[in-house]
Amino acid sequence: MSEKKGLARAAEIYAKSEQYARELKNQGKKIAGYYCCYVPLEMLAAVDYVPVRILGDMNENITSADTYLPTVMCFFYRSCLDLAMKGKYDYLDAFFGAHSCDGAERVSYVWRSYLKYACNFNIDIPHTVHPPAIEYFKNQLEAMKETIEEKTGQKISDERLAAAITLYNKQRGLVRELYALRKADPPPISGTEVLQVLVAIMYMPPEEGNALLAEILEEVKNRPVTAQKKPRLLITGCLIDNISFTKLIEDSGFNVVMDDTAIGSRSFGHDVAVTGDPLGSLAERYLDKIVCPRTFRETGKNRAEDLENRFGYLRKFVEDWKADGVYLNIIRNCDPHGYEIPELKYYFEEMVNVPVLAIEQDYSTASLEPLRTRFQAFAENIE
Amino acid sequence: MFYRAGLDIGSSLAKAVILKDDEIMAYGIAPISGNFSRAADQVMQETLEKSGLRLEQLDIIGGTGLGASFIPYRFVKNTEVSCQSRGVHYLLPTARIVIEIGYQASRVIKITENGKVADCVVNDRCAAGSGRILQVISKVLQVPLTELGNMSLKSTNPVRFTTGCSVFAETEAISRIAEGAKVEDIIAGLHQAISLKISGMLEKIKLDGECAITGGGGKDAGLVKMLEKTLQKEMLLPAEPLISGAIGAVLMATEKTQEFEAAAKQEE
Amino acid sequence: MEEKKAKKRTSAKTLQTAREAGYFGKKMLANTRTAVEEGRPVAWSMVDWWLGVPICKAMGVEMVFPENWSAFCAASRTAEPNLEYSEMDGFPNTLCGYARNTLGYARKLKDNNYVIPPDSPGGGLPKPNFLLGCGAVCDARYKWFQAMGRYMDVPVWMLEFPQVGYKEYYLPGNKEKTIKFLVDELKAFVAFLENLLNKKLDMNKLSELVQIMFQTNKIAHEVDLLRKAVPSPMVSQDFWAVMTAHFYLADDLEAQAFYQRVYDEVKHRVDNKIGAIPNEKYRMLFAELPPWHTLGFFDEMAEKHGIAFVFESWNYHVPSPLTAEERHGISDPLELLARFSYHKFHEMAPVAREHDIDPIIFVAPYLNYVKEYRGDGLMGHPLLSCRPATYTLMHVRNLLMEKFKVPSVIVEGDIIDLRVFNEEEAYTKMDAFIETMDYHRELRKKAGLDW
Amino acid sequence: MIFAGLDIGSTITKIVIRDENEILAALINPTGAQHRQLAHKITEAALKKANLTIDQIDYLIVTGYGRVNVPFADRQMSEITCHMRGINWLFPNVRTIIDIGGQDSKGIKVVNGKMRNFIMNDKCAAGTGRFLEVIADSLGLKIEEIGEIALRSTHPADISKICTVFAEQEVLLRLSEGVPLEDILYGLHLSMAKRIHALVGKIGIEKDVVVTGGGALNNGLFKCLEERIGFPLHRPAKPLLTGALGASILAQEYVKKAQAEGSLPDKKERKLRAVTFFDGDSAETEVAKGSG
Ligand SMILES: Nc1ncnc2c1ncn2[C@@H]1O[C@H](COP(=O)(O)OP(=O)(O)O)[C@@H](O)[C@H]1O
Ligand SMILES: Nc1ncnc2c1ncn2[C@@H]1O[C@H](COP(=O)(O)OP(=O)(O)O)[C@@H](O)[C@H]1O
Ligand code: SF4
Ligand code: SF4
Ligand code: SF4
Repeated sequence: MSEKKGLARAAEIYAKSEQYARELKNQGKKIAGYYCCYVPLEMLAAVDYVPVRILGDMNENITSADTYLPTVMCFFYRSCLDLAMKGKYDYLDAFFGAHSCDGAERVSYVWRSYLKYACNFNIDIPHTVHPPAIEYFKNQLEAMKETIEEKTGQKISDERLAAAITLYNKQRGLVRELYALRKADPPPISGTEVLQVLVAIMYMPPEEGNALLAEILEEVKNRPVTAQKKPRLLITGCLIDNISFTKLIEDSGFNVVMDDTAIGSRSFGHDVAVTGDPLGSLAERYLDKIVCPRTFRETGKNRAEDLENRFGYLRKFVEDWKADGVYLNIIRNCDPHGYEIPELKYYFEEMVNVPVLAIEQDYSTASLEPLRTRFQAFAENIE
Repeated sequence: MFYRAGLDIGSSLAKAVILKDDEIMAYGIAPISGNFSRAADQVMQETLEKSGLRLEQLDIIGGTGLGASFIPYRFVKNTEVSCQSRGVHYLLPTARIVIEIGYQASRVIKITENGKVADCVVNDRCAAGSGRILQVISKVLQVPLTELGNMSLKSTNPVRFTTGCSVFAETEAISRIAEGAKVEDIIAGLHQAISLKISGMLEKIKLDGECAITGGGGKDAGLVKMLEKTLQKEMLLPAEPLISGAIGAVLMATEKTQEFEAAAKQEE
Repeated sequence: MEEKKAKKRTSAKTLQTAREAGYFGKKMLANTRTAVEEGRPVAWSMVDWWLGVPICKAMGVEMVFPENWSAFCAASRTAEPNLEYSEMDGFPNTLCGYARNTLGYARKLKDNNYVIPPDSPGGGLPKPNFLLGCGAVCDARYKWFQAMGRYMDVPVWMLEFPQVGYKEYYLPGNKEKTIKFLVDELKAFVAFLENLLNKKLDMNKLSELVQIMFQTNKIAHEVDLLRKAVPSPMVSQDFWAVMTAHFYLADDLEAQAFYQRVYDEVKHRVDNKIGAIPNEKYRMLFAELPPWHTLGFFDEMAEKHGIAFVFESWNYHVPSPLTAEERHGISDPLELLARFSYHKFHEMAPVAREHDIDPIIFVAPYLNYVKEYRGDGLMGHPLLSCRPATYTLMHVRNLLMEKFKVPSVIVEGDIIDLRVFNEEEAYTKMDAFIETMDYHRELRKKAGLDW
Repeated sequence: MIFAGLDIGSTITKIVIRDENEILAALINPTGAQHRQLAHKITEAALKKANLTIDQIDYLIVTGYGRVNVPFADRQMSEITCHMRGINWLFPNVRTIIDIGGQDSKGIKVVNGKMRNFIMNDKCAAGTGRFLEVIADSLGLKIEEIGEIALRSTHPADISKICTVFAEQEVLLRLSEGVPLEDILYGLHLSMAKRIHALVGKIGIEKDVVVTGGGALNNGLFKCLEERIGFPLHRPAKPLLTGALGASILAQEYVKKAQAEGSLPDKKERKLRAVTFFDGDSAETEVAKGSG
């Protein structure tokens, strides 16, 4: 790939992520594919795997996956498996699935029933954050560690793990710094650009990703602001991994300023504590700190309290990033997010006092255009 | 001499075929035009005429299709999937996969070496991927159905449709034209949309062995080419793709009659 | 709505005992209503494969199962208004039909100041003291109950239920650590209950219930074993009727006695080679959840084609009893429960390992059943509104074909929503499928498979 | 000041020209294949009727499915906002709007004149105006008459197929079976009303409910909807025009707001140009004949 810098480089890696990963592989790197934000990347980086986030492709018609999966399941993971069956992930040396939601779990099992990799582990993630659950999750990570050590012949020593933790904490910190810049009105970086950056670093070795992030921070701070003031939008819900989507939203009259999604703040929100028990810290951060509807939190004494417990962080997002509206993104057939639609709407509309647009979408660029009217109407309503 | 007839009263066309022993003597095709029994009768009379037979000379009549229950004679009724598999097997014995593209429904059938159904995928709730859109678009663009294929083959840049719905595809095609898209690209785009839908169905049963196209879609050279391109496989094509169902209806009816007679004999 | 003619069961020989089964569903519902009148606690619970329910029972809590009640609503075709209610509140209609049915009902209950609305199916469910969700198998099992907070304002507890792939299952130490986790979680649950209900759990009482439960499940397992007989002594239609007794009321002595009678009747049939359907020509398996609103379909298939549905969804079936070895030296009833439920989910790990496939649940059981029950085909019933029981159907279908040359027919439908089950279409598909089964029987013969 | 709202729907194009107090001209015409060309023609015709010239329009908002391609409009707005504004102006008490258009059906929830929630069906033709158009077409009937015919039914037939294409065939089957036309049509309207009810039900139906869009002109459908929903519904006298009306009101509000802030809104160059799309264009539409 060319020698572009900063945002331009991020945009390029985003656009050619597969090619980029294959080039890394040709340079002799080992590539580990992983599902969702619950797989501790530190453990992969500790044996010099380049962790690559498994993504779908909204541009690609889902065909091959239909042999293995029914049409009623989450379109995102259907798309991921479809790509895999078409050979687009055949460069992987290792594969890490996770029981983040049922869809993810079943797909990773189906996946590995047909495609075999040198190293393979599925993490069962408990659904609560009770102390025994964190202990259980730590046991799972222990088992994952043993599997990796056995398959790669390398030891994941506490030192290597600690170094990897530092590296990723750095990365998360840099991303948060970038997010903080978006508090300005108008934001100096668009939602589309941010998405390109995040996807790019999810394909890069962490050191390189960090270097690129630093470069980008400088660039964004120093370039003239060209964006117009527009209603400010917080996106929450299912992940968005394609810029056609963010473009559509921003073209319809919004500035996307903050998100609560898996390719976004959920992946970069919290650091891993540096302690003498790295696995324990990892378990804590990944199970407890990531806030995702797939994890059950105690419901508390009454409903208002429960809602504030569960969604309070979103209120802070709205306040800190001065969001004028919330887009609740639901990929069709997503259960964890689907069950929360009424609660979230109620929370934002009645308790935080900010309007919400909820859309169930099909994870396909072909069906994006009809959504334009909805975003436009939503923007017009906020003005 | 053994005369048998099969009728396939589909959703847009009525098809009839008469076999003399195991040879096709004559066949006919007539539009339904909103009246199933009239179409059935018309196509039957036409075919009888061609074969020089009278109705009474027929030993067995088999029927199938959406409107089969309107066939105004005594006949043996059969399911469409089985009829297609028998019919295609009769015409193209090496085929193991049948892609049938009809007016409202498309089907993919896997057949055994003796023409029985080994598996099938049917698109029966949503008409996306069926042949109806071709008929509609030919009317809208004033391109005869028979010309669609040639037009499509000229296209270099098929339009990508954003809708799957076979009704909205019409509206979308029209607005694409308004935006300046070429007619051949629109038609090729529709062919592509149908092909993708079919290839999705095929994924469910795996494409191995020779593959035949039948039903009205088989008449459309552009669609056939596009399917070959999408599936990366050459297709077998019956000389007359419309009548395989009717042939199957004869064969199935014969099977059933024989079974019935055998059972009757046993009881005696 | 189209009213299908109720088909008379003419030829299928329904079990005598199956006709008594309806009593148990009603008993469960009535028990909770009496409990409320008497001021005793009530809970709505997810199916949790016998993990937390006996504990609640030992604490004097009456349990009802919204899944079971929703199936009842579907069968009596009374679910539709509830579905509409839940959609109106913004729940997507792709969510679990059982969930939408009870969410709609819960809203009505709330609107009615928690007095059961008079027209409620089966007499309705009373307002619970708490909700018991479960993490096994399905996200809806806890998201649904969490969402119910909208209407109920009562605490929700979530039982953990680890489920791992076969490779992970066989990692050294994994199983015992997991059991320990389950026990710890159950202890936390007990603490929650004790705190909520303000009383102590009586361990002896619990032990007693666990023993009853094990015994009921043992009988149920033996009935399952009997069903391997040719001709099949009992078909799915009957199983779905009698299942309530072991699945939901395993700790109930009356239900146990009933299941014993079921066993006796099935045994009698096997001994005398009496088939459940008159002319068994094909033996089919069914996966996963049935169209509760149109069970008559199966009788029709039996009559028309001689199809006996000989075995069905793994999840309704009990596992084999825990071995003496596994139980050895364990007196803590919590640990026994943990082991039993874990056993239910991982019992088929050897099958998964043999074929190098995953997941264990939902897939491996069918690879086992198809041989044991000599299945000629599988009817897969992908549900519009339940993904957990649908995710793996295509996978199962591929595997049955690849490993055993057993074909599957896929008929789309739903557990609740009768609008999406097209009977006509289902009949057509089955007609064509008969040929498919004939053909594969020959293939199996050629391949040296013995059925 | 003069304001205009132009609504280029998937099926029908509408325009409303008003001054601050009253409607000066309103026209309705089929959209056909050429949005842009028609846009300028219908605008011309409406101007003529109002005795105005194009540069006398102070602000023009375009909305509807074909809104993206109108070079002389000052601003585009979504049809959701425009319909809502138009209806809200006619029916200040409205809480729920049901808009049945050619390409989609919508439900809009209104609270204090603001959109609170909305829902749309635009993936599948079943449940939209297209559904009835296709059926009417295959029966050789006019879209205007099928609703009335349906109302003559005494025993509505059950139409089980949802898909437009499958329903079209089912209708033919039923006809062949000898089921009377009016019963079949009633069944179709009922099934469509069911779908729309289910769609709008998702955002909660609260009184007052106003039905608008071309579908509201269909008495059969309107009655079926009332039956399904269970209480009387309202509809404007000219349901086709509410989008264009709303657009013209929004135009006025927009200008007023800008003036209050001491600025003038950006205006596009006002030149009506014909844009040709393809040669041999035979589908020349006659402008200015509808009334609505
Ligand atoms: N010559 C042709 N070229 C292209 N398409 C054709 C031709 N003849 C028929 N068709 C298509 O085939 C369809 C009818 O196919 P058929 O298999 O008879 O369906 P059915 O059995 O449902 O009536 C028509 O709707 C039309 O779209
Ligand atoms: N006189 C009428 N009677 C019944 N239906 C009508 C009539 N006029 C138009 N329609 C229906 O209205 C639809 C168009 O409505 P409209 O609101 O203009 O939609 P759009 O804005 O998408 O063009 C047509 O599809 C047709 O079904
Ligand atoms: S979109 Fe929902 S169902 Fe899909 S992977 Fe994400 S959480 Fe799971
Ligand atoms: S999308 Fe179109 S083709 Fe499909 S069901 Fe709807 S109307 Fe029919
Ligand atoms: S398994 Fe299916 S039916 Fe059961 S609760 Fe989950 S989604 Fe509902």
